[in-house]
Amino acid sequence: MGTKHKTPLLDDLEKGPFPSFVTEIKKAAEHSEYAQDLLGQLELSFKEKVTHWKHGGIVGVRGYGSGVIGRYSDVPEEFPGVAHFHTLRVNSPSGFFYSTKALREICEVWDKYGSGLTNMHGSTGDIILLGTKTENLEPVFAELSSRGWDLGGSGSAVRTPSCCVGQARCEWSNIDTMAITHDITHHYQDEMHRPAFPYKFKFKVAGCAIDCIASIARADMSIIGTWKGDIQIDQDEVKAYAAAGMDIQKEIVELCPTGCMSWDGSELKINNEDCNRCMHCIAKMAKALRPGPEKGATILLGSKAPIVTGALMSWVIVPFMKMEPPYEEFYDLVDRIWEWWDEYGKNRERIGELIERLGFPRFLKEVGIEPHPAMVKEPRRDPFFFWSEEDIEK
Amino acid sequence: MGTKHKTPLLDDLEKGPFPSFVTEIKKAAEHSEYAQDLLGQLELSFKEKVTHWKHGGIVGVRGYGSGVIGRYSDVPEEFPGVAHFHTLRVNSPSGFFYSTKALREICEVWDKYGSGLTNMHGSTGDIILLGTKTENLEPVFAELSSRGWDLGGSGSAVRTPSCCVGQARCEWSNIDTMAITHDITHHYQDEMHRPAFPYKFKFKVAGCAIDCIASIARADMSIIGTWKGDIQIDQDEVKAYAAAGMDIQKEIVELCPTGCMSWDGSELKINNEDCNRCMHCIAKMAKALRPGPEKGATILLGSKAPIVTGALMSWVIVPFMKMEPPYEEFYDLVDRIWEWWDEYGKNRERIGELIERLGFPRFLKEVGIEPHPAMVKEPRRDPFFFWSEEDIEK
Amino acid sequence: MAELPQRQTDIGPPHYEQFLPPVIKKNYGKWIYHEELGPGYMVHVAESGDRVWTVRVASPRLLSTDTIKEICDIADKHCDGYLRFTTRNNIEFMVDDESKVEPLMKELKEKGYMIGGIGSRISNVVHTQGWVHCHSAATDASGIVKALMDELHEYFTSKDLQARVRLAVACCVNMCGAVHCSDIAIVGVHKTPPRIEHERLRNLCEIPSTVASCPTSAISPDPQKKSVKIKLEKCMYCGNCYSVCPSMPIADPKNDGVAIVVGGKVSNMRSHPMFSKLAIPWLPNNPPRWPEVVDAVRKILDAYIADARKHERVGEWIERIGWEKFFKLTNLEFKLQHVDDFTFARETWRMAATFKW
Amino acid sequence: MAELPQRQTDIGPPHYEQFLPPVIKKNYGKWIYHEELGPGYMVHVAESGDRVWTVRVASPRLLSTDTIKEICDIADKHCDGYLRFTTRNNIEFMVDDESKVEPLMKELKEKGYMIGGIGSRISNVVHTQGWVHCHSAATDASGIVKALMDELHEYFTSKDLQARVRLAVACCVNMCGAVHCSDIAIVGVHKTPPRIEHERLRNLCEIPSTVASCPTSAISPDPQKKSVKIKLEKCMYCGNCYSVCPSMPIADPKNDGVAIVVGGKVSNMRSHPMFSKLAIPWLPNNPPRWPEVVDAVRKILDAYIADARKHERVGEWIERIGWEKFFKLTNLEFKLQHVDDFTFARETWRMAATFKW
Ligand code: SRM
Ligand code: SRM
Ligand code: SRM
Ligand code: SRM
Ligand code: SF4
Ligand code: SF4
Ligand code: SF4
Ligand code: SF4
Ligand code: SF4
Ligand code: SF4
Ligand code: SF4
Ligand code: SF4
Repeated sequence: MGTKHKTPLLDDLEKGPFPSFVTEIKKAAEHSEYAQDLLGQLELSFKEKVTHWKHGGIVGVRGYGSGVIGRYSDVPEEFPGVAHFHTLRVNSPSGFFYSTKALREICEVWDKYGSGLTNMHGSTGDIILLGTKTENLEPVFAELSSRGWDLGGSGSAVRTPSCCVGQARCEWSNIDTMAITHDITHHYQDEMHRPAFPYKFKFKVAGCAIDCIASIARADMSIIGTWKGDIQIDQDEVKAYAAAGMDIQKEIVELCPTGCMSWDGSELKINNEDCNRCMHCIAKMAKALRPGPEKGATILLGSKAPIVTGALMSWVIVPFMKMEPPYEEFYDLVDRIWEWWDEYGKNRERIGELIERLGFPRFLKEVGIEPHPAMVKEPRRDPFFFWSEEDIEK
Repeated sequence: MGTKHKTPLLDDLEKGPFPSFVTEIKKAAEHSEYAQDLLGQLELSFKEKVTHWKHGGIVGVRGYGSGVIGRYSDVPEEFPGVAHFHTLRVNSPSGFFYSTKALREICEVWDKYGSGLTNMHGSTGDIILLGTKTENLEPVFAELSSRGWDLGGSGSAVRTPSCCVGQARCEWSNIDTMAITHDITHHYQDEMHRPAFPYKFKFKVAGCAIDCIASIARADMSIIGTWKGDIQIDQDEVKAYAAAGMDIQKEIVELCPTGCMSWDGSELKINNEDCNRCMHCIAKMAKALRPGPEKGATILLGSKAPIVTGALMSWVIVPFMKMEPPYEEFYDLVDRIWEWWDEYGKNRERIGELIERLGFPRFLKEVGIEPHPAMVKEPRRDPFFFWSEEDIEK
Repeated sequence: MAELPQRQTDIGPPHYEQFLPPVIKKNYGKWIYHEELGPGYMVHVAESGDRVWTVRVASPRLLSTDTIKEICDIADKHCDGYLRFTTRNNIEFMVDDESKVEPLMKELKEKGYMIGGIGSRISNVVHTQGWVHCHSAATDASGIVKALMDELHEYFTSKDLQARVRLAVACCVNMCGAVHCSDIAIVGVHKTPPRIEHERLRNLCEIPSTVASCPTSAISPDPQKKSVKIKLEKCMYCGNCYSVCPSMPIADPKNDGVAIVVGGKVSNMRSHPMFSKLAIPWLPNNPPRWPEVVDAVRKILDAYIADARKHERVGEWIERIGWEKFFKLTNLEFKLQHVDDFTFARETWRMAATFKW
Repeated sequence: MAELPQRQTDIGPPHYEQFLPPVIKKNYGKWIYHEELGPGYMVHVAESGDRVWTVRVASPRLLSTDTIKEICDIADKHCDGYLRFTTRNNIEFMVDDESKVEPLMKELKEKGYMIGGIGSRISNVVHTQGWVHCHSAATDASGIVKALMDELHEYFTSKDLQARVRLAVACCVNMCGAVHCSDIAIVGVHKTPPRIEHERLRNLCEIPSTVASCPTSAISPDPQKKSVKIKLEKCMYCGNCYSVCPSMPIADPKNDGVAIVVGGKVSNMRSHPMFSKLAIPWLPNNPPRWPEVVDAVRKILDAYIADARKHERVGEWIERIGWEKFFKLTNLEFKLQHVDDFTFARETWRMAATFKW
């Protein structure tokens, strides 16, 4: 095979030090017609400055409403290899660890039925198998699922949960992010594969407030590990950092957002009552400081991209929850939230948008969550608020 | 005369160290039936925990649409003295300075025709003559206007402008607040007395960012003095403050919001490029520091109380304007703003609310004001914005 | 009415210059610094070397002409016949010589005037009409101010605070006082929806503007009754409909009361101006002395006094410690009502995993 | 299809445990600290004394199976057959002995892999499909990323910065990347309204949901045409209608382009998470290398490098100096488009008299 289209514009992107996606497509084009025509169509887009994909149609695998993104070329005559070019979203394992054996198996299937192109990974965290035709969807699914793989979410469903590396390789993880993510994923298989929600729902799990999975920006529910109790200080190690040249006053104490630290040149003190667990001091002095003893998670709700009324970040709805199997309290909460969303949510209305439309206090009341100052940056300003019957004197 | 009603609840408020408004009403009640019945009705309100005033009717003086607030009792049989109890808003002089002669004249008129009760001053800044009946309005107005006084604003009109004491007694005033206020008031007599706007429009003038007239919270247009150029430092006086015990590092340098100051124990340095003219250092070291040389004002627009969509503070629309007679640039700006408000404003829609509804960029464009970063705390976040024909390639 | 003098219109207020004390007039725009000499007096120094001493006294704002005449007497005696009011309704007497200060202050004290309010203290309470003159009032204003200042007067006359603490009272959410940007403020609130007097409404009110007045769109036309109806669960008792249509009275003696808001400021010093935020959604109207309200203000003030740093306004203090800590230190309950669901609610939610236990 | 194996459903992803390198599995949850050893490798130390060295390499994310197989070869050779991807799509190779690091890195370098991205640097660019696979794209994503990283690769491989600078690219305002909370990000934007294909619309789209899709209520039904119409002056080209209704294409090669947003962050370290804000409303699509875009990012990055303090993220830097200074230092023009008029506009206006000249 080889490249059958001239791609001068794309070729330019093979130059330069950073690894080139064009080279990747060309590699695949060596043995895939899909990839060859993808090159061609992409060159056309680069030339014309416009996409050549049509609005996706509904395609999928039997019994599932999700996991496949349908995609058709608007210039199929020119590029028949991408006339259909659907992607499969394969649910990645928690933490994105792989054995080479498993990866090779996926490659094998994909070389057989698809373009030989992937995204490792999609922004949500799926393994994206990039481009095949409709009739190959079932075979790919059969091959993969028989080897232990399943599809992730798409459409108005639970989307593939993802997490930071957590306790697998990080000293700061207050929760077992990978176990939680795995459990959630398996708990909600039906909700993931058969879209029945008003819109998508994403879970992301981070082990601490550093949030290496960006959960606060892009998960309808963000689960972020935290602790209660005092930060553990090893004063000798603190001194070692100082001796090694760290300006503890300037780099640590003065950058503590709550101003709860002090350093007299030999002892580092923390007024833990005022600490908001931002992780700065701990991250900068990993050997000397460790999170406090009582571990759990803060549950936040609602983040999403700007469409329609502006981007949201997740905000606190449960300040502290133990996250231990079987996660009953957690699943119970999620179920109550979904019930409410299901009752009031409009089509294509994310949970955060719904709460915004109907009011956060109403959400709290109807879902049965106690108000807590941690939920707000500040209380309301304008004195316009509601009372219930029981608050009124008749 | 004397008190004709029993007022046990109000009497309690004659006790205690702070001057008592009840005592004031009683004083007036010595020679005014209005005041007597006001006491009676007020006692009733204290007892029943409810106002006894009816929604005001439209009353006023001939040729004016404003300056009088109509007020009627809902228990006129019991308290005939307050059956009508209208207030007159008399336009105070800039800066609230008075000669005793002038004050006595007002008292004389008010003793003759009114309750003998006043508010010095109303929240907008008027002299409030508190309570008289409809037929007395014309006489009060004739007596006062013949002595050089006029009514202030009410209704959908320019409201009585007011200002801080400014250059009359404050070393920091960058503009002549009293002269400006006086000029605006006289410039807009017609707009003040004959309501023709969508809603009220308030001007308030402060000499510096300390804003002793609270203009930023309660003026549709806030004029706040400021400067360009370097803060003037008298290093000897700085040292004198230090010698007198001021901790310059802690009280000044560390509280500077922009972090643009430094103090090495003998010299105070200011990186004026970074100063935002917050006035902290100047106010705390009045002898040592003085505002920079080029004086003018920042013009801000839009503050108001929370009804209907929430409180607004005024925000910057012109970063710097020289405020010197005849204030042409200023009046031209105001006229353009009013024209726009007049064209698009709904009934009872303040200028700030209108801008919010139609969009600040649109306001800037249509009123002809150049965008400037000083107008915003931060640029927009979501990338949803408009382009004009001239920005588009056809 | 024949004896009435010739009325004039649109003459505007008299020119301020005629009301300026000579020392002020002479040194207008030429002041170079000032010094606070005590809780109630200060001196301003001019380039010329001239000085003006100002003595400030409290006023209940609601003044009888008798009292005004009395202060005129004092000003005539000590101040060449001039005086001024401050933007917070205090009275200022100015003299041009140090020797005149003492006799002035002596007489003021003798006559029972309360000297103070200058500097980092509690100055007069900006407030509104209340039951004295407004139809819209959910509480009284003057009564609360008196009760409050009787309790806090020492912070006017002598004790100082970390910074100015500006108090304000507004008798309804129209907020004619500067409640929305005050350190600690009180606002009259309703707790129940307006009642519709259909008969009167038909004649008195315009239906479209009544419907339009409601910020939550709770009001809709009721064509059958030729009146309007209210979706009760949408009403947050703002009373704006009543402002527009008198046939929708909202006053309800059993349930009207006050809310306490805190942390607002106006000055740009150090920090930007701040809106007040809700601290206590509702306290009962208990005239004549509103003990629950006075207690609550005291509690908040005490927490501030105990914990704030020098020069720190209430709002700056709370921003530093965080609202979760504020509720802890003041021992106030955090309720559903504190959680914003109005126009800009979302900017108030804690979009961060960081907060204090 | 007879040869196909038995399909299974709802089995979920395989358990992660089987994919953990032995040293990770053994010390799971028992790590006590780590050290950054260079731009592209670090060591984590466990309670047991065990260590794991991680070497990170860049990836274009769009990977051919050939490349995946190649990295599998490397992992087989050096890492007992395990590897992982990071949340920003880099590839991580882990070894359990210091002696294995050198040979691993050597082979990676030989094979042309770019090692780096750890610590206060620029890591991989989170991005989206673009013209490679999406119908919605106003620009390409992979192309911009490649052009950008060719320019900035030194900040991946060697040079360090005051803090992490997270870059992201999204090809339309759906923002499948984390653009809305990135230090410097690029988002594809349209500049002209969608065109309505009335014929197709009738059959393809639901009118009510199409009307409802518009955030600015620019769309209304057009009963005559049995289609919809757009109030052009209300359209801000978000493309949401096109997401809902394929017969309203919005792509416009002449006017599509990208916006640059800055100052967002996700971590709660020191400061709370921040949204990105608009820095440049529009730059043209100039494939293959988008020189204007690359220049602009460079300009912003250079201003950051020149002025920010240690540990300060882009957003923290701008918060400290103020946006007015940001525009000055970057020499970017402040335009009408920067002034917010969307949902939460008012919270962005400068309600203060304090700003920098
Ligand atoms: C593949 C992926 C981008 C990528 O290159 O990685 C992607 C691709 C699409 N996204 Fe996305 N989104 C992807 C992650 C995201 C994320 C990030 C995340 O999940 O962490 C977001 C932002 C977070 C959020 O959910 O808000 C995101 C926000 C959107 C939105 C806006 C939703 C909103 O409520 O604002 C849309 C529009 C829609 O749903 O109609 C959208 C829609 C789409 C569609 C389905 C286009 C459409 O309108 O139908 C894209 C299909 C492209 C294609 O042909 O392959 N995508 N999308 C990501 C999924 C891969 C995976 O499963 O791993
Ligand atoms: C007398 C005064 C209160 C006082 O005790 O000092 C006052 C009294 C009234 N105000 Fe006010 N306002 C007064 C200053 C203010 C201020 C403060 C200011 O001007 O600095 C405000 C807040 C700033 C602002 O303008 O937003 C204020 C915001 C309102 C509002 C809310 C307007 C809004 O757009 O949010 C209303 C409601 C209305 O206009 O319908 C209102 C309406 C009223 C009415 C006319 C009641 C009504 O609904 O018709 C009150 C008449 C009371 C009476 O019977 O005497 N008053 N009002 C103040 C005027 C005295 C003067 O002229 O000097
Ligand atoms: C007389 C008056 C102006 C007037 O035209 O009447 C005035 C006069 C002065 N103010 Fe003021 N302010 C006056 C109302 C205000 C207001 C408006 C208000 O309260 O409604 C404010 C804004 C309050 C706010 O932010 O909420 C105000 C905030 C200040 C501040 C800033 C305080 C802060 O920490 O934020 C200063 C500066 C300082 O003293 O450090 C100041 C400083 C001053 C100085 C020192 C200015 C000077 O050099 O003359 C004056 C000394 C008097 C003093 O200490 O009270 N003045 N001052 C007002 C007296 C009101 C009263 O009777 O108490
Ligand atoms: C491997 C990875 C987690 C994973 O599950 O894959 C990871 C791993 C670590 N991160 Fe992270 N972060 C990873 C994505 C993130 C993200 C998410 C993102 O970029 O989308 C963030 C949030 C970025 C943001 O705020 O916008 C993130 C913000 C941080 C920070 C905080 C930086 C800050 O100044 O705000 C630290 C703390 C520090 O190093 O001081 C940190 C620290 C760390 C540590 C040191 C934690 C540890 O002890 O192991 C890890 C070292 C690696 C390093 O320096 O890159 N990591 N880190 C992710 C690597 C991505 C990559 O390939 O570059
Ligand atoms: S979010 Fe916290 S626990 Fe997770 S990898 Fe990052 S630093 Fe570690
Ligand atoms: S975790 Fe953050 S808030 Fe807590 S002590 Fe450390 S730096 Fe301060
Ligand atoms: S606002 Fe400024 S100029 Fe006016 S009185 Fe206050 S401190 Fe003086
Ligand atoms: S005026 Fe304010 S910002 Fe300027 S130097 Fe003084 S304290 Fe700093
Ligand atoms: S605050 Fe309300 S009740 Fe009080 S005077 Fe103003 S409008 Fe009347
Ligand atoms: S009180 Fe306010 S919220 Fe209630 S119906 Fe009237 S206008 Fe609407
Ligand atoms: S950002 Fe837009 S164009 Fe890019 S993949 Fe997502 S939906 Fe498609
Ligand atoms: S592009 Fe967006 S704003 Fe324009 S019509 Fe479509 S949905 Fe409305």
